Amino acid sequence: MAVAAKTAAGRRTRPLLEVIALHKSYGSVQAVRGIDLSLANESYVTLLGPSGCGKTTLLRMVGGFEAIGSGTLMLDGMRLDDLPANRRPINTVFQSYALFPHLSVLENVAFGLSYRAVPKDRIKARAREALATVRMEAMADRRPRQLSGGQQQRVALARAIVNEPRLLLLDEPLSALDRRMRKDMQIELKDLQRRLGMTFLHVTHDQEEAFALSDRIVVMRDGRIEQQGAPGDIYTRPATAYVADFIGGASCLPGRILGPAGKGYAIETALGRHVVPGVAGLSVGARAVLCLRSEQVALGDTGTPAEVTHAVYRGADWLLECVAGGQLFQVAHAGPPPAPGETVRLSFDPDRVWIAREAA
Amino acid sequence: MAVAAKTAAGRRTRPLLEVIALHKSYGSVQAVRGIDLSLANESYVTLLGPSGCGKTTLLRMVGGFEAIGSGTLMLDGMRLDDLPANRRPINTVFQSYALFPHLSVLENVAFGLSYRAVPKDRIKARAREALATVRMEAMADRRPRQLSGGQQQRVALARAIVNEPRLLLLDEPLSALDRRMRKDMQIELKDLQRRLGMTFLHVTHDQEEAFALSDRIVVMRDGRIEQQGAPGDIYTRPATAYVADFIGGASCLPGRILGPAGKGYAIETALGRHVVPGVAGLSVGARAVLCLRSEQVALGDTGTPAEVTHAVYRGADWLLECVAGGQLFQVAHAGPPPAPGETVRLSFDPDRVWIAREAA
Amino acid sequence: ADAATGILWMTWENLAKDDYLAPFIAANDISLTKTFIGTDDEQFAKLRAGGADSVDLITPGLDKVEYYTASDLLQPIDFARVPNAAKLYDTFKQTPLGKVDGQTYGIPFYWGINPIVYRADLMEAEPDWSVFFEGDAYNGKLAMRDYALEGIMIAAMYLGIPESEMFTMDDRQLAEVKKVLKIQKSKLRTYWNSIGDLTNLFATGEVVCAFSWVPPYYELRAKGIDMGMAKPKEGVIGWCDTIAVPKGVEGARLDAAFALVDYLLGPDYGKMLAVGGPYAQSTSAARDLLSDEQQDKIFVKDLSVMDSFVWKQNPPRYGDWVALWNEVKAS
Amino acid sequence: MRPQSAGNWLALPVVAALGALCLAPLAILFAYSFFSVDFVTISHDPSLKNYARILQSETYRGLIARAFGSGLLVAAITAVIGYPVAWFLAKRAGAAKTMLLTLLLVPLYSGDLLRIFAWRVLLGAEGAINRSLIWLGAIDAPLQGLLFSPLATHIALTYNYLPFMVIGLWLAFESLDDAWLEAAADLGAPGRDRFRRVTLPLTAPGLIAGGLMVFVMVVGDYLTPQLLGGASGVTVISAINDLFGTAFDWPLGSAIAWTMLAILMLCFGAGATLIRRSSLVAEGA
Amino acid sequence: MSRLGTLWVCLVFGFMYLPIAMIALFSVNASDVMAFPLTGVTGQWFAEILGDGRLGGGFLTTLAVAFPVALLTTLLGAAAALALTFYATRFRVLFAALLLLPFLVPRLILAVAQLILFKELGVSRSLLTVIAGQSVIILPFTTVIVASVLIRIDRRLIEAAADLGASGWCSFRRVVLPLMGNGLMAAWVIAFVLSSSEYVLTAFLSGRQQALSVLVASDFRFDLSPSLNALAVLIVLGNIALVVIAEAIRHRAGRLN
Ligand SMILES: Nc1ncnc2c1ncn2[C@@H]1O[C@H](COP(=O)(O)OP(=O)(O)OP(=O)(O)O)[C@@H](O)[C@H]1O
Ligand SMILES: Nc1ncnc2c1ncn2[C@@H]1O[C@H](COP(=O)(O)OP(=O)(O)OP(=O)(O)O)[C@@H](O)[C@H]1O
Ligand SMILES: NCCCCNCCCN
Ligand SMILES: [Mg+2]
Ligand SMILES: [Mg+2]
Repeated sequence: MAVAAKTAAGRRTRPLLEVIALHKSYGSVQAVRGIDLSLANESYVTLLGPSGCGKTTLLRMVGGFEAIGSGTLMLDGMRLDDLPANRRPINTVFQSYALFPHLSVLENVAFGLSYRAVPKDRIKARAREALATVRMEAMADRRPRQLSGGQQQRVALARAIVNEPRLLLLDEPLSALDRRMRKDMQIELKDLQRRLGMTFLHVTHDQEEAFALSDRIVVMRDGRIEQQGAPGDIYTRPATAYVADFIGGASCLPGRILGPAGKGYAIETALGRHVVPGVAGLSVGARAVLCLRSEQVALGDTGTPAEVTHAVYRGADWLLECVAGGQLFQVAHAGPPPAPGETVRLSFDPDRVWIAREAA
Repeated sequence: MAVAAKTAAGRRTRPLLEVIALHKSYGSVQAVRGIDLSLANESYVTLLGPSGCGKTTLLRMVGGFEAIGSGTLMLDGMRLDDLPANRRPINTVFQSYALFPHLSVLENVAFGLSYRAVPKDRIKARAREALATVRMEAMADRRPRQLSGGQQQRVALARAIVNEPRLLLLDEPLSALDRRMRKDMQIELKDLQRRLGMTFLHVTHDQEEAFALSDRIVVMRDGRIEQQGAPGDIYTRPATAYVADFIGGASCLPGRILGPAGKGYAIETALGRHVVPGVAGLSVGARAVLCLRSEQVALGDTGTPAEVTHAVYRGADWLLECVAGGQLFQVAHAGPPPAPGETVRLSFDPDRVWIAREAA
Repeated sequence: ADAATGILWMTWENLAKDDYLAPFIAANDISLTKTFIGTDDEQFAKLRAGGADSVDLITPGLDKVEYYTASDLLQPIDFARVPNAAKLYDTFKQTPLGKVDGQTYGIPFYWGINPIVYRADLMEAEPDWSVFFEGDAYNGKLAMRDYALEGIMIAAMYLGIPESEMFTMDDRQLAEVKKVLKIQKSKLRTYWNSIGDLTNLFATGEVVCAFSWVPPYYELRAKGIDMGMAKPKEGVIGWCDTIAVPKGVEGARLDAAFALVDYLLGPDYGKMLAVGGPYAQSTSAARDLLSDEQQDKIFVKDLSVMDSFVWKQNPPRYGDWVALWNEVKAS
Repeated sequence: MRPQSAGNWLALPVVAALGALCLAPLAILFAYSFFSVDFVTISHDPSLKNYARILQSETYRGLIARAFGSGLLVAAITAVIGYPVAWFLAKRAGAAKTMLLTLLLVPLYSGDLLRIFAWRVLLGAEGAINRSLIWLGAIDAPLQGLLFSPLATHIALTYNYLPFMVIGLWLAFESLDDAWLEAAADLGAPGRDRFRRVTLPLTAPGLIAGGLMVFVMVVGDYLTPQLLGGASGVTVISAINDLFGTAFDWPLGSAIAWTMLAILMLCFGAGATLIRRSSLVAEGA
Repeated sequence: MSRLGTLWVCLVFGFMYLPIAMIALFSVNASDVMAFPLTGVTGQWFAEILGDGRLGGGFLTTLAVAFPVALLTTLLGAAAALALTFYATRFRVLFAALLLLPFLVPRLILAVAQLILFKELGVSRSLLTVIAGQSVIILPFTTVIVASVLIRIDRRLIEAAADLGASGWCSFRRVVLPLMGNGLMAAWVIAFVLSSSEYVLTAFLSGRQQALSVLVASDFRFDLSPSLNALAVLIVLGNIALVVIAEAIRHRAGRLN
């Protein structure tokens, strides 16, 4: 009893996956250049980062398809290095799907189940359930090439989740789906992860998806991790201008720290001095940026004058681009948009904006 | 002179592409079931629709890769039927990229230019420019398999746009790109289309993308067109519950038309009677739906009581799910969210919501 | 200079060694191309299918000439242009083989016997045909030529069927033959197909005794292996190859062809063939130029040996013979 | 581009060549197969006698069956031996690939006959293998059955045609995408199953192509059995050769040839269906 | 797996070179009988072969046949494979059956039948008839090889090429052709091997010029001279040298790039 309890506790506290100082090069291309990451058991972690920053490479090393350049991978406290892909309790939704062309949709999904302790007569039924989860039960007998892009992607998803692995790697698993279907799939994924206590490492380009699903978001840049944290932290308290800009597209106004003030710092910018909260550890005189998100900037009768240069319809509202002091600001605006060329006044609430480092 | 003017005028008014009663089946699967569509010259049209609704199939018929089931395609007033793909002044960004594995990135992009009236010595330079447009100039000498997913997609984009065709077909050309890169590419595409007077037919799952780029949005469903119109029309005046839900995810409250009233109709719903504008042609007693978008519903001290069931973080705000009268409502809420289980009051401005048909 | 007349001779490789022909080439303005035969039958098939006229001279077995004449592939020999033919041994002058209506189509050219050759160092006593049909001592160490005609002739000789009946055996006799040939097969290491192959089998010790041609006997003795050659009392198979001129060869090529025929029956060639082969020419042209020993080697010292030969003939039911032979091999 | 008409044009020269140099000769043979022969005269009275003779002859039926059996056996052996080699060449050889492929084919240039005699030196009673085994003390007396036996024939046939199988398979492996193997590994399939469930079905076109070539060449090879097979080295082809050459029974020879042709065409009809199936599979790429 | 694979490949290559090793051994063995025990070393056989103009001529004749045959059958085989797969003709099944025919007929019989045909047409035997006859029997091999590559080429690439304006021919030249390169190379090499080792058809169809395979076969009939071993060793070594040179050139070209 005591041992079991201890193990359970150990399990709960020990991270499921630990990535330590991981590197990988393809010839002269350094795809991953030193990643340290630890995934708590039963957590949902998403990986965000620009095209080509090394997300797929990282996932492929964890999955066991790419030899590690240098560094260590530990799963459940054990080194993964020598474990071949098929012996890792990990499944992957591949960015390129990699569906078996010679098997039907159902056979594709059933493939992995023959390697789990699933009774033979249950395999087809389980595969059908997984297909139902991705709304593909009607196409069980088709070949992959008879499916549309989004349908193929859903089969790839079903093929991985049906195995209920300890760790599920998802490489842009919903990119080919329409918004509604994507929402449905997000709910299914989250539900699956909670119900079965799986751990997900999910690459996505959709920030809403990242926010909706994740316990933690990891932002990558150029083969490194730029920042990681809870979704709220990443959004409201970005560590660097890069993160602020990449996540949610903040306008970053460069400035110089004058010194600690209030809950944050006093900062001098082209648009005047402001007292604003910010990342810890900025010293006096340091260069930093003031991050303003489009919904944090309001049009009004007072504030900095700015010229509207562009208005983009977004359905629910308009996104205005305004220039003030040579700096571009994005403003979310619900009403009918001012015409380009018009002058407006911009204001923000200093307590809701944020000061971030200029660079990592 | 007179003739030239007439032609120019003719060109301006005659649609570039006309799709008439187009059908296509694969065996027993009816992928496209009667599409009529006309693309004005120099317009930007996006195609939205759920996975598997026939978007790719439509594009493939226009491009000349799939034989027409039945119906007609006219380009510039001439039948396309017998024109082979390589003689159509059309280029395509394929959903599956279809990059040539044996050619370098640069050679892939230069491929089509040798069939245009481009001087030999300009070909490489033009290809490099196109690569710069998609931010891929640094990888000109790589092979496609040495690229990340998003990088491959950008090469596919460059390979098509470099030819500056009359009509460009884009099948989810930005799906593998991160938000920032996608924004940049959207701007480049729009710019290209305007500058060169091209016509774009663009399939996307990203509604923001559709709103930002399009002159017209075509919503497909099950091989048919459900509604087409300007972005604002589609969003604010959806014809059917399906469109209202698919675009922007409105909550649709079923009801019965009591009769014309004000600028719209009086409608009876589970949450009472309302007078609200709506689609033309609804008769008294007809079943219809009241469409409420998340940003049109506000939390307040007055209004219909509802129970909060779920709150999803979206960065800029929270999306609340509330149940009132057995009906699910989505509410965009900027402040800290009420806890699930709490009771709130929902209200909306009757002039800003909309009545749509129950089905097409 | 005018181009030399070119002629093509289809023949066995070791009859057309360059040095055998050098005097002829030197004396005539003729360029000679040789194409080599795999088997007699291949030669016939090639001519029969492909037309005769692309070759100027061929080398069919005496018993096979009939095939060619029946297929109308040959022209008669013009003896006026082959003075050396006058020196043909009587046997060859008189043989009805190679002739139709008194005209000669295949002129005998050289001849010999097909004896049993064996490794004297590995065998107790000189064998006769019975070694291929009785006893166990040499099981798996014997070889037989893969050739229906000779294979069946030997079985017939072993069974004591006289030469007069041999080529016209009836069903009952053929059934006997089949039975003993099946016994024979069980004793063989292999059937051989070319004499080079058999020589190799003797040399490597795979085979100690075989129905053979003469060359391995001399060749291997020259290498120091103690070889024996047996001429079984039941009968020895004799053979003779002819030289023949296909139909359609005419003009300068015909002249050149006959010049070569005459040379082949003459003393220069005869001597070289006797020494190098060793084989006997069908004429006496070179006989007196040879030592006794050399004459003995090629059986021309005492020509009466020819009388004991069983000459090969064409059995009328040859198709059945071949079928029988294949049946035995496939059994 | 109209692929169908392009296809017709592409097929045209091939059809012309085959029509003139294969179909026409075969038609002649077909006609012969109904004739009969009297010494060297072919009588042009058509009859089915030759075919009746084949049906009745245990010998010819047996030889045909044996040829097909050998063809299948050697195709299977070369497939088993060649499969890992082809895999290695396509997936592991890297830069050495072309060189290894050529080195695999180079022995074929030494000529059939010479190699057959080399096998005799290897397999003979006094040959290299027997001597080595005796020297090692593995045996006391030479193994007679190594040479002039079906074993010797099949060793040499395997040797002769292995490179063809490897080439066929290598091409199939070249177009096998590693992504599918990765996916199978990801789903837990151990190497054995990745092979059985993914590699094998996806390289089936190569297996069929290679198998076809090897099968046909083994059926047609009479030299190797003749020179290495011993007293039982007869094959249906050498029997047909005998009929054409020795016995001058072209009609019966033609009839046997056409019988084999008919059976083979049936087999290949089945094979072609398989190829078509597996090519459907392969197009999924 | 990889190590096991390497081991297996070594074994198989060992097997492939076992007879070659024997041939090499006896090409320098003093005795002219190919049998153990070995009797001493000699260069006699190589001297003999190098001094034999007849075999040299035969070698050239073989090349004069094998080069055109390999070229012709690779081209025709590629055309046939394309007509079977990529640009499938409507008569595909019939066409495939026709292609298989020469595969299925014993050589000798086809040779006889072709000879009859040439006779009827009044065509006399020459290297041209050898080339024609060999091409027909080798064609199915090259077709099968090229087709097995074409089957796996992604059709979407052809669509992409057409989309970019490439006509059928252009998309063939710029996309299909480079992607079938491996297959063409393999087909050419196989055709060359088959042609240069073909004996039966060559013997039947050739006129005055004799290819090496025919000469070697007739030499063999009478005496298995070890000089033929020397010849084989020279051919094998020559080929290996060609490979090594080609590799070296490729390497240098690769470095320059
Ligand atoms: N070769 C085929 N055989 C049978 N059905 C097919 C084939 N290709 C497509 N389909 C079916 O036709 C329908 C339309 O496919 P299409 O690819 O046009 O969809 P789509 O709108 O592009 O979807 P997505 O957004 O997922 O790419 C789908 O239901 C698909 O399953
Ligand atoms: N085989 C390869 N050879 C050389 N470079 C490669 C190879 N594979 C990937 N790369 C490079 O490594 C970097 C990281 O690639 P990776 O696929 O991990 O990116 P990613 O973050 O998944 O991008 P995306 O969002 O576009 O899929 C990229 O710059 C890519 O070009
Ligand atoms: N050295 C040449 C041997 C020729 C033997 N000829 C045998 C002929 C049988 N017809
Ligand atoms: Mg990626
Ligand atoms: Mg699609």
